Amino acid sequence: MSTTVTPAPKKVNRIGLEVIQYKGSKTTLCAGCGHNSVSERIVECFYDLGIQPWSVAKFSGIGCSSKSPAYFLGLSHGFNSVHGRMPSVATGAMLANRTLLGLGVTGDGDTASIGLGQFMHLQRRNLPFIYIIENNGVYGLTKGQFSATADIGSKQKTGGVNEAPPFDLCALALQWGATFVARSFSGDKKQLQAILKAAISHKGLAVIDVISPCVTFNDHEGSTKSYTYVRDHEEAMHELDFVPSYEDIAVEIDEGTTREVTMHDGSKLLIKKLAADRYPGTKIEALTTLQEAETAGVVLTGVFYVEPEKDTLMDQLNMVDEPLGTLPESRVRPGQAVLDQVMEELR
Amino acid sequence: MSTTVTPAPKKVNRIGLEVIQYKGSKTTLCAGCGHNSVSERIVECFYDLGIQPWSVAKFSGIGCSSKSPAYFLGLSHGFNSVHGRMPSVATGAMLANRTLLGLGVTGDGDTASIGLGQFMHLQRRNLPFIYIIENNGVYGLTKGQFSATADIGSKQKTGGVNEAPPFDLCALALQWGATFVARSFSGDKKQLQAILKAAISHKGLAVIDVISPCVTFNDHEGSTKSYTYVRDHEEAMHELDFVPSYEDIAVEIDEGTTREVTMHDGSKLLIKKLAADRYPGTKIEALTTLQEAETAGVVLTGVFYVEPEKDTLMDQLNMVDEPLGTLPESRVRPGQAVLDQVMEELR
Amino acid sequence: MSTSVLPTDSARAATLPPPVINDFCIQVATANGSGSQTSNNVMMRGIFQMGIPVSGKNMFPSNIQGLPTWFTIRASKHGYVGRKKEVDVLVAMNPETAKEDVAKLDAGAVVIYDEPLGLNQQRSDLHFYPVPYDKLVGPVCPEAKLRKLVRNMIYTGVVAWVLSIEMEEIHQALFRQFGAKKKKAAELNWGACQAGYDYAAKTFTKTDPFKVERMNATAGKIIVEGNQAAALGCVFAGVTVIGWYPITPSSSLIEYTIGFLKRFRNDPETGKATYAVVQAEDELAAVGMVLGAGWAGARSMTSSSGPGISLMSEFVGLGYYTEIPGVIFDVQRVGPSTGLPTRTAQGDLMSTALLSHGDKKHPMLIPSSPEECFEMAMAAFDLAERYQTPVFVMLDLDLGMNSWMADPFKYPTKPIDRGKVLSAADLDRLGGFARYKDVDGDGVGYRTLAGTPHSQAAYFTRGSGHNEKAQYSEREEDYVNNMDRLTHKFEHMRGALPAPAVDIRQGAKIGLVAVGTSDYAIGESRDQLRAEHGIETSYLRLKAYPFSDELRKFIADHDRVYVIEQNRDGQLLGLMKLDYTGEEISKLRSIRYYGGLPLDARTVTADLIRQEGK
Amino acid sequence: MSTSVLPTDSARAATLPPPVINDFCIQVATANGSGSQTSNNVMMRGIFQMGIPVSGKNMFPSNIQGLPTWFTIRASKHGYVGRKKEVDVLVAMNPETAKEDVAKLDAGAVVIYDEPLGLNQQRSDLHFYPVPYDKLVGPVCPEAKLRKLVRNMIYTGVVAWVLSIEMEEIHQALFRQFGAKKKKAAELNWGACQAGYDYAAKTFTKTDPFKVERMNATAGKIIVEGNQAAALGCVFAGVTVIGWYPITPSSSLIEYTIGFLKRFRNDPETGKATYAVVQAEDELAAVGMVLGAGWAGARSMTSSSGPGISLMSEFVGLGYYTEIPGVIFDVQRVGPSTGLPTRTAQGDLMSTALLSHGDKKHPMLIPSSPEECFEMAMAAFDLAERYQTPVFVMLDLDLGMNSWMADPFKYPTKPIDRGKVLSAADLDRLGGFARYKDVDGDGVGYRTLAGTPHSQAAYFTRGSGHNEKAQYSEREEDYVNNMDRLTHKFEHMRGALPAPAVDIRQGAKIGLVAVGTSDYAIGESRDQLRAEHGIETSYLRLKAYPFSDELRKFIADHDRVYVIEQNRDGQLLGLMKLDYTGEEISKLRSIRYYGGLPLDARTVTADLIRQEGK
Ligand SMILES: Cc1ncc(C[n+]2csc(CCOP(=O)(O)OP(=O)(O)O)c2C)c(N)n1
Ligand SMILES: Cc1ncc(C[n+]2csc(CCOP(=O)(O)OP(=O)(O)O)c2C)c(N)n1
Ligand code: SF4
Ligand code: SF4
Ligand SMILES: [Mg+2]
Ligand SMILES: [Mg+2]
Repeated sequence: MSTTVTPAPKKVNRIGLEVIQYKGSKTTLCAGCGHNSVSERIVECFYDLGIQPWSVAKFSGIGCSSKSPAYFLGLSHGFNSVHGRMPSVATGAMLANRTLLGLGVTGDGDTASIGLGQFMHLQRRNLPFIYIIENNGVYGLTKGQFSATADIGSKQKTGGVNEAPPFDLCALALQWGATFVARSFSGDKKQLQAILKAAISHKGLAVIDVISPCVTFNDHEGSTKSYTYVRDHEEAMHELDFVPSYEDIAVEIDEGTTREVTMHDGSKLLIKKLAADRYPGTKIEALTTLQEAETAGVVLTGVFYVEPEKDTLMDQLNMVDEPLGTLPESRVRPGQAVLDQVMEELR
Repeated sequence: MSTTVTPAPKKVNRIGLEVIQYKGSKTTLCAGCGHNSVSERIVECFYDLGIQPWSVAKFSGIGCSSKSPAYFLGLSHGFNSVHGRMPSVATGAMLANRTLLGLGVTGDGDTASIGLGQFMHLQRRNLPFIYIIENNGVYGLTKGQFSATADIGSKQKTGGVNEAPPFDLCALALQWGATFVARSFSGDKKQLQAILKAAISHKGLAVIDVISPCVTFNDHEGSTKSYTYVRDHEEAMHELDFVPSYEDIAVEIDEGTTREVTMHDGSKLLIKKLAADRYPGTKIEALTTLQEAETAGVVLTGVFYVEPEKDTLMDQLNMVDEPLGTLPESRVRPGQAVLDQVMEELR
Repeated sequence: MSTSVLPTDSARAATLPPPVINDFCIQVATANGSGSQTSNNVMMRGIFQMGIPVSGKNMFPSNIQGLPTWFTIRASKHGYVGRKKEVDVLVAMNPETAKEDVAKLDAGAVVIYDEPLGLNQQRSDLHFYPVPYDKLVGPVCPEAKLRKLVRNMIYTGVVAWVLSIEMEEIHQALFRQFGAKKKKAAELNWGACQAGYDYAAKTFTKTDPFKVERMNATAGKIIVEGNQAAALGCVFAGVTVIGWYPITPSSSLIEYTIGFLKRFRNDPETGKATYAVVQAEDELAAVGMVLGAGWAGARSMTSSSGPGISLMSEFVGLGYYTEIPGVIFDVQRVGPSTGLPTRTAQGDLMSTALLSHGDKKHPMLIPSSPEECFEMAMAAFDLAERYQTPVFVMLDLDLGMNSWMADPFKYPTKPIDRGKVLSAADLDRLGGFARYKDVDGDGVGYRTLAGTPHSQAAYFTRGSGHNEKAQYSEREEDYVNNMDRLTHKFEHMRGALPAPAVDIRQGAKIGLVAVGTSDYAIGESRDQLRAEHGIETSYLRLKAYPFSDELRKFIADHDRVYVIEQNRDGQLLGLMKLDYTGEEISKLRSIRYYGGLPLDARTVTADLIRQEGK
Repeated sequence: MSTSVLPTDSARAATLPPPVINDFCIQVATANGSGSQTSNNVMMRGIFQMGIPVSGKNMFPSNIQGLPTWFTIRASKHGYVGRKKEVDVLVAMNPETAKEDVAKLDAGAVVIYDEPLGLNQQRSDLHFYPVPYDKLVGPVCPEAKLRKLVRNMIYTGVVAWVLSIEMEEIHQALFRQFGAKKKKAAELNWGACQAGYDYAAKTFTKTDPFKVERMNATAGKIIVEGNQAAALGCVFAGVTVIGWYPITPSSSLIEYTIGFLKRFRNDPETGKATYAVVQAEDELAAVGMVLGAGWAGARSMTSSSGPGISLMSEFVGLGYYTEIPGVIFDVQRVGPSTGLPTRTAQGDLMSTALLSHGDKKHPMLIPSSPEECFEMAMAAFDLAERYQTPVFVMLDLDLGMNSWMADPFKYPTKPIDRGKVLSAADLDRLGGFARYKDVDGDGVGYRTLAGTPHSQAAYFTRGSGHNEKAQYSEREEDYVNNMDRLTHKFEHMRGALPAPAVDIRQGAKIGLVAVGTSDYAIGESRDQLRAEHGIETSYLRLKAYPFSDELRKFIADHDRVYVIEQNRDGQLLGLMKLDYTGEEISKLRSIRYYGGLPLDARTVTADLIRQEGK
């Protein structure tokens, strides 16, 4: 759709932007860090879907994972806030401008330790927002202490063994209001892409727990978040395909093996079952599935739950459609008559 | 067992104390407040079981509910801390003296809003502790705002309607490590007593969510935490009886209708089923039961889960049996030789 | 004869004391939650409507029901609306405190009490008016359930008789209070009120000297709480996003705001809200929302008190360093920790000015009247956006929750100042921008908002070190330059903040400096000092931190400057010391009160006289 | 010939500069996570073992791998171990920064670099020694995977040759570093080291003046990090409960403590722990655990840095007001907000002293050496229990994470002071107690611990108003009495805290005041001032807040007193101003550095000279 004719035509997306316009600055994370793969997927998906970068706002807390918003979507505003409290910052920003596409990237330490309260309360509000946890079971940036998602029995690089049960962030999200809940693996390019694209099309809160190994502090034997362990124990629930709303393609699906979820914006998520009947179902089914996988020692990935149309916080608050932040004075400062009326009441 | 002969013999318990010795100062809560009933049950249970008051430590956060530790067990040390952060204070105290019987009383605002993170992390640690939530769906002390346990559609006294899903504190406790999880109603004297006594005998973390109506701000029509509503919607899962370990009574039970749970200290909780097969089962069963009750609009009460023998935080930390706080200097200050050794290593 | 008037001295009883007109203090002692607020308000408004300056202060416990509560109405022909320690008329409704309340009175005070309490036995130097409430309430209130509440209205009638408050004014105040919707309740209460009045008229002989007489000092005025005034200010400031968490004495500021927003800020066409209010899970989340919203362009605010402000520490440092506008009200109560949550103090001045770790300073606006609450609420939003930083508005419980007489608020004459925000068109024109560059010499950079449709709009906000272009930097020069610019910005604010109120008296050697609600006691104290000790004082009331340069001049112009404040540690004085030279500091003296009640004039006068060695 | 020695001036190359012995600074520029720490330590220890005073400072970025890092070793025959700005020997391992690193050098400096970088092209006034690392590493390290790490050991050998560090000492240091268990790794590295040395010996002609010569200034000394020393102090203080949350630069304090506890504090009979360490979910929880544990009788502690301390604000106010012992380490980094998390500052002094809302003040101990870290850690626990209040120990990143030479720590001579705790027997004897009564005149009441088997042991702890008996109270007198006692208690501490280190010079008109790691720069600066400007100075180093009365005397005894500190806002000066009179304050001057690096002597000297108008 780009109309400018350039000497050497470059590959552009449907809004005429090149992929480089979706990139960020050079990563300062370790070579091989799972988080870098997630950044790459984000770049690809936003490019593929032709999303205007300046319509996106990026948020994070503190941690290696939380650094990553600097490494994708350089043309989007970004906010690297404080440790564990990104959800509130994002909530404020989204309320100020509901037309933004909000994308948060955080870590398991950020989310499940210091930030657990905010994470849980974010669920309750069903904020229209994509919340990605780059989950490596440790605090990368502070050099490898256990986080609250570390599995029981998991070993620290320095030898310590974790004894406390892990928080399953998908289970928490599921139970307390998120309307799109998925788990993926930073090494699973295709699945992560499909999930991300569906999340981008989702109306409410999308929580994506991405197992994203820390090569420096948690990729050793005895870790349950190492590349090897996850590769060995991952079980994808289903095969995913995403068909954006603007691609006017009639998709033929085999009703016996594939289910179609229509997102709020008309896009379609095609879910092809692999083994048992593992489509996203009710919350309690999803929870049971998660519990069973945990018991079986399986890292189950895929989309656990989708509820495309549930009211968001903005609906609950019955807000005007425009960004609150830039409403003109005439709409936010009542007139003299109103003041007079109140003064009269107080007389 | 009291051996002192008093002119007019008073009623005493098995350690020779009168019930008055289990009372606290006069309540300053509203007349009719559910919290007062809970205080009364606590007084009764500790008296009945003949627990030495000075072996108990009481903890709370901030709120009407959190005031109540002043109104029971006046001979026990008490600590009314800060809003929502009692779990950490209690954890510290219990680590300092693991021989204490720790009892926390808090509110739904204290626990589910500001304190949710600490509450959840407390579960993970399975601290030996009794954690009672006096749950009224509102912030009593700040005059009636919704808390995060208010049901969807529940009406505020001033007319507001709650739109966010409630946190089910039993479900949270269940999923993240509490080893005794129950719900009761401040108006159900017998059930609350049995549950409290069993909790006192429990080795690990016991979470008791007590629906405790706020007569001043949340007892009106449209509230789902009013006396009327709870009376109308309560469904006790089972009938409970508690047999303390020191009562050497052979209890005859009908295996068809009653199950017996042996607590860590040898006490027995007798659970007689009422309707469907609602004994405490696995976590996932309990969660399902909770979800179903929620869907059915039923306030389900009873014991959801008991795991009498799971390792506590003290076991995990492999701590000495004595209170750490009063270990003599000889056991906590290493000798000169140790210092010399370290100095040598640093040379 | 049912009043016992100085019964041991019948000679004196014969000669009535000279009348004390429009200059007394009524205290109603009740129990919390017993529903006396309406009666008290009606009483206060009745006096107010007669043109007499009044103020109403509620001293309530930190619980919901059953503990002692005292409501004090001061009527003052001089317009003194600060606290007065001496109670002239005690309405003793609470059996629990009655004895102690009576014991505290000065000789000659009035006691209106429930007859069965027999308080007249206790002292012989007071004017007692016993009222058989239980007997009176039955006939006027057939429904037994309501009697507990209606009982209170009886004393309003009795007081009206004792003090000559006109019953027409009481009637008007009462019906106004109940509003059109609760007419029936109003009728019921009016009956009780009349019963009290009639009983008094029939039974008592007036022996005390206190009474009201019509004046014309309240015409056009309003009665309002500081929190209510600040709420209105927020609404007219165009607040758009609020994150909050309940805490006494701050909750009502937000609750009033919500009330006004619902009435006046729904879009007239769609009925939709031009604002968003979220009850957060705690204060950390509340201020996080404020910063997120401020960053994305909203006029955002929160309100809290000490414990909540402490919890905001880390986030406020982020706001300072990333330069995000936001307004934070601190309605101060007595600390430290939970302290006395229903008592008043100016105890957060220093910790708020210096909130958060590391180097930083935060501007504070400090109103002392409802008018200023209204104006400064608006000013705070402008300043926050103008200077891109969190701005604190420091009220206290006394100002926020008590009832104050005020002039009607003036509609803002200036348009809203949204500060330096670049649009897409601006970016086209400029060809880019550097977020943290001091282009205009005021230390304030230009910012863009997320969503600005321009490929050069984006920048990255972070609480870590950054250069002018908002890029991550650990370079020494970048850090130092940035921090120096922040200092410069802070200094630049001095001129832009509300100027102090200064009253220089010719020849006065003594200057007084204060903030906020200390104003009322000081005004009255200055009169006392002049009248009783012949001491003339100048007075500078600061309205903001960082302090105006006028303060420096004020110190220079006086020999001794008393810094008067409501905290233990001399926090205002401390902030001044941070700014001033040894020579200037040598002139400073400290008067501190920290008992939790509103400051009163006598305390100031006595301490100053003591320090002056007189 | 592979060294290019001041090539443009062959005449000068012929006459070697006079040797500079035991007085230089080596800087190794690498990338984060490239594993150069071992090489650097070995180099530092080699010099140390030759009896020459050294210090090692790591300047690292806030990430894990790949960003520029500089490790600086200073050798100083004078015993100066503070930072020195000028680098004499650059080991340029990082291609990304090499150009800039070289550009910054003073003429005459040494550059040891990776040959392919061709740095010798850049300047002509330096001594260049190019090393073909890739060629050298192959033969000594067959396993390709390990080469990246082993490469670093080559430069150790090269530096040893260039500076004449004895290879036997390097050998010893290296094998010690790897320990008995990693002998094979040590052999491998030793090979690399030797290869470097041999290559240098074979290839280079020494043209620069820098070298080491044996001295005897380190005999018996240790090398240790401040966090490690503090950790050991905690262990010997008998710490029993720790709640913590990781944060740079504080984490290693706790991690060292855990290491020592595991080795030395498990019960010899049962093998069970006489301590409990819990990694909390955040700093609020960490300090909550500390207070809970302190309340129940444990010696409890936590450690954090700026952002974490901010999060503790509310809880610390609770600790102050309920009077609970607890030790909180603040290993300061550069704020505000996230700031520069791997840079050093003294930026939390004021906000920590005044942490939390309302009136309150907290004691702080401020060590400046490992010895003091050890001693003050122990003292902090005693003081916390003695005065029943949270005590802060203020380190900074420089002290906590860098390597310092120190005298071996002295075993404590005094038994642990557990403060005023009543046992059941005491209660029998006394027949009861009042928790908050000032029995002894020091403002400190007696407490009992939960679990004390006595019917009079219990009391109720609350952050709300209370009377002497710990009962709930909103009474003005109770509140004021309690707050006044707390003031008295705080004042009483002045005498009980570690006394300042004072060096009074006869006739000195100028006094210097500082805390913590500023000490090193100041010691060196005083020598510079004397030698270069003929200015004699006295020096008082504070070790604690509230300040000792000696400070007052010190100010009185000098004409001008420079308060030297590492923050922007003059926080130490600010705290002094809060305490002092105008006259005293008139003498105070301020020298501040806030660039994030350890303070250096030149900065102090230059600023003082400037202010002295010389
Ligand atoms: C209040 C506060 N406490 C502690 C820290 C130190 N800190 C920085 S990152 C981090 C943990 C990050 O872990 P995670 O979110 O899992 O991110 P990862 O580095 O593993 O990607 C911590 C504890 C901080 N920045 N702020
Ligand atoms: C940090 C902080 N924020 C806010 C408050 C004010 N506050 C006191 S009690 C309370 C809510 C209590 O609610 P809940 O725990 O449900 O107790 P209830 O009164 O309903 O029994 C709040 C918000 C506070 N004390 N501290
Ligand atoms: S330390 Fe771990 S999480 Fe951090 S960048 Fe390196 S690999 Fe990633
Ligand atoms: S306000 Fe509600 S919760 Fe508080 S004491 Fe009264 S009834 Fe109980
Ligand atoms: Mg992580
Ligand atoms: Mg509640």
